[in-house]
Amino acid sequence: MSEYKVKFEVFEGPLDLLLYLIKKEEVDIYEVNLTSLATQFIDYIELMRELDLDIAGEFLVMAATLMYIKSKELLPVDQQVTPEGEEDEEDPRWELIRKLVEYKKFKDAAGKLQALETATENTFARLPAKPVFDHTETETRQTASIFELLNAVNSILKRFNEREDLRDIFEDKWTVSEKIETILTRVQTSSRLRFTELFSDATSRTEVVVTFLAVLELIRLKQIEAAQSETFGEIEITPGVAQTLNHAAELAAQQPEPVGS
Amino acid sequence: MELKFVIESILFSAQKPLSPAEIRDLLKKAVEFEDSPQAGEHQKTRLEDIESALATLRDEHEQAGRSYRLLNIAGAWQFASQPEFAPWIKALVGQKPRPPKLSAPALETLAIVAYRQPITRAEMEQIRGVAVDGVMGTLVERGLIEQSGKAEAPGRPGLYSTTPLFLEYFGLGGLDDLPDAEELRRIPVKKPEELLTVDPGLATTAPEQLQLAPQESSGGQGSSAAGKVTEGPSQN
Amino acid sequence: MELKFVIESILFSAQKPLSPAEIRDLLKKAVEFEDSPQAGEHQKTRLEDIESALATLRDEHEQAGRSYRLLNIAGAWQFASQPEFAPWIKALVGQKPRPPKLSAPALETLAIVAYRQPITRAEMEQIRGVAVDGVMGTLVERGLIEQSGKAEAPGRPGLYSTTPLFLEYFGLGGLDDLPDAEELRRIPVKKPEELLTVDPGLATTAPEQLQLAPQESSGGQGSSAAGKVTEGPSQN
Repeated sequence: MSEYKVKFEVFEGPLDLLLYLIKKEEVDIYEVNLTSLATQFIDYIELMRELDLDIAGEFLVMAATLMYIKSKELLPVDQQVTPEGEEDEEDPRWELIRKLVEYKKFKDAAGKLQALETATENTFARLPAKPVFDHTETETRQTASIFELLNAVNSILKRFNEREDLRDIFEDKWTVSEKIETILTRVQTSSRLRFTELFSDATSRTEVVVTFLAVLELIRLKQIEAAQSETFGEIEITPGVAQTLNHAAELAAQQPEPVGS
Repeated sequence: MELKFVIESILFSAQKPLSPAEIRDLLKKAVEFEDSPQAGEHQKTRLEDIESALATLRDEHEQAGRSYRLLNIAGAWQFASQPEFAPWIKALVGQKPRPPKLSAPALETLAIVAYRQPITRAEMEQIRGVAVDGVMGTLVERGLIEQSGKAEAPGRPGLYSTTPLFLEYFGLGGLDDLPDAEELRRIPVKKPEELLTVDPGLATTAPEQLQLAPQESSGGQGSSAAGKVTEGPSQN
Repeated sequence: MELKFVIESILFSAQKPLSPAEIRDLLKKAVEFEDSPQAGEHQKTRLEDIESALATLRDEHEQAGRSYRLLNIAGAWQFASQPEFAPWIKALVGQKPRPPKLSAPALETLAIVAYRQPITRAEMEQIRGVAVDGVMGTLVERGLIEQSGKAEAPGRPGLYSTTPLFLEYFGLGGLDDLPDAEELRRIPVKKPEELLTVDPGLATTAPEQLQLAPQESSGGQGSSAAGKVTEGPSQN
């Protein structure tokens, strides 16, 4: 008894039951024999009633419709009359088939949704561990810090001794501004330059220091960038953001502050 | 750095699904976090370029046929594993808490709303051929559908539509991703020509059934009607 | 399900790097989570097969050339994004490069303090060639330098030194770990009064060159570095 109940509950409604019957016949909805379908449908209703199951009103409406269709079809063709004003689109057979076709499409769609439901349940969004950045590592590796620059300058300075330096002060002809210009030209033409190359033709400590200050100034202005691929590796000088964005001209046009203290 | 790879790297590391607009904001913001020429490269990317890069990425990962995909779920993008690897990922992260699965009537009703929205309750019942009150309650309660307006009809019945949660629940990017969306939205059920001439010969096969009188819809509303329907004309 | 894809799916969803042994345990455990024939498929995989699948996966992802790789770090395997996408991933996780990165002038001033501490403001300005008020404020505020005493000089100006936080910030064990500390400490510094005598011409020469050093409006401290830059003999 409860077994039957379970079985009948499988049918969502009369259309569902009809689809089930059609499927059992293994025919296309459009080619179904409505008379035989009506008979089977009514048999089911009867069985449900005998089993004392609650029969939803919709089943009974459908049974009535089917019996009407059946009675019409039982008449020979020449006796089938189309009642006045009842055109093709109101043909109950067609109306039923149209409903069945439409319902079947949604039933199929529901099946696809069910497949999606299962797939989604088994789909796991990647939840990566929160990325962590080793601060000192990225900073020293990607952009050379002031310490690395100083370190580099310091080794260049070692080439010049103190005495030489004393002499140079008085004959020094280099200014930071000039060096800025020189470095910019070199960076623009070679696009990638080793830091030490900037000092390769320096003739005095002073020139090294002036060049270094020019480098610092250019870095600050984002005209160039100093980067080091590995700690204590060679520092490379490349055009900076401002250069890339072609802001050089704009910057050059700005009014300089008065010089001196 | 090619845009699509930048976007891919963002989604690869993201802790939650990201919309194209959120991706655009990240592309804009990157320079604040690293002062390098590369970081500024995609600062001014347009939304449609992000969307087309996302579509390219989705297709590439689809074609790569690996154990994961890039998915668009309700307009937000994320990497996710393919369903067939669920047993191992469950072993790794545990079962994911999920509401009970939807019943067949609920799925059917939901399908009708999904493809025909906005739709009234009466229209749903017409398609399903049964009342939908119970399942409607469930669907609204679970946040899968909601009333989205009122129909311009007598009594101004409520119109129902699916919610963003509906897309999420089924792993869909948008309503266009519904299976056979085009076909189902406007079902043009064509009436075949032969229909009217089906099986006239049947007129003689089952004479005993002739007693079954034509029934109008008035016949079936009473719960006691079942027996009468099979045996004779309606008593109403 | 091919073993390598199963392993891939596990690593793709894992929140931490996994060793081949941990992967083997997960392969064993999957059946407990889903009672399907597939789930048991790799239940008895040998460690060396896992290792060779991992190597295959690593090579495949290397060749795919996407924005991430499968990496073996100290015997544990994980997916990780390629370093060049760091700016965007930093923007994603909202990781400001520690409090905003120190500006070049701040770093410059900090370097001077680091190598020459304790040092007065006047001495710093003399080395840098520009006023340091702004950056000094920043450095003190960020706790990287602090006043450590007063100089035995007219007006008893404050002497500044680096703090323990400074060492931490740069990952240094102590001041002796500063690169070439010895050498740089000996770079001669001229006394401020010398400024007036050394190369005074520089202060006024080459106005056209100043156009190339337009730094002040963009954040300098109010006087140009250009004029005062020459090196002088140490007066110490």
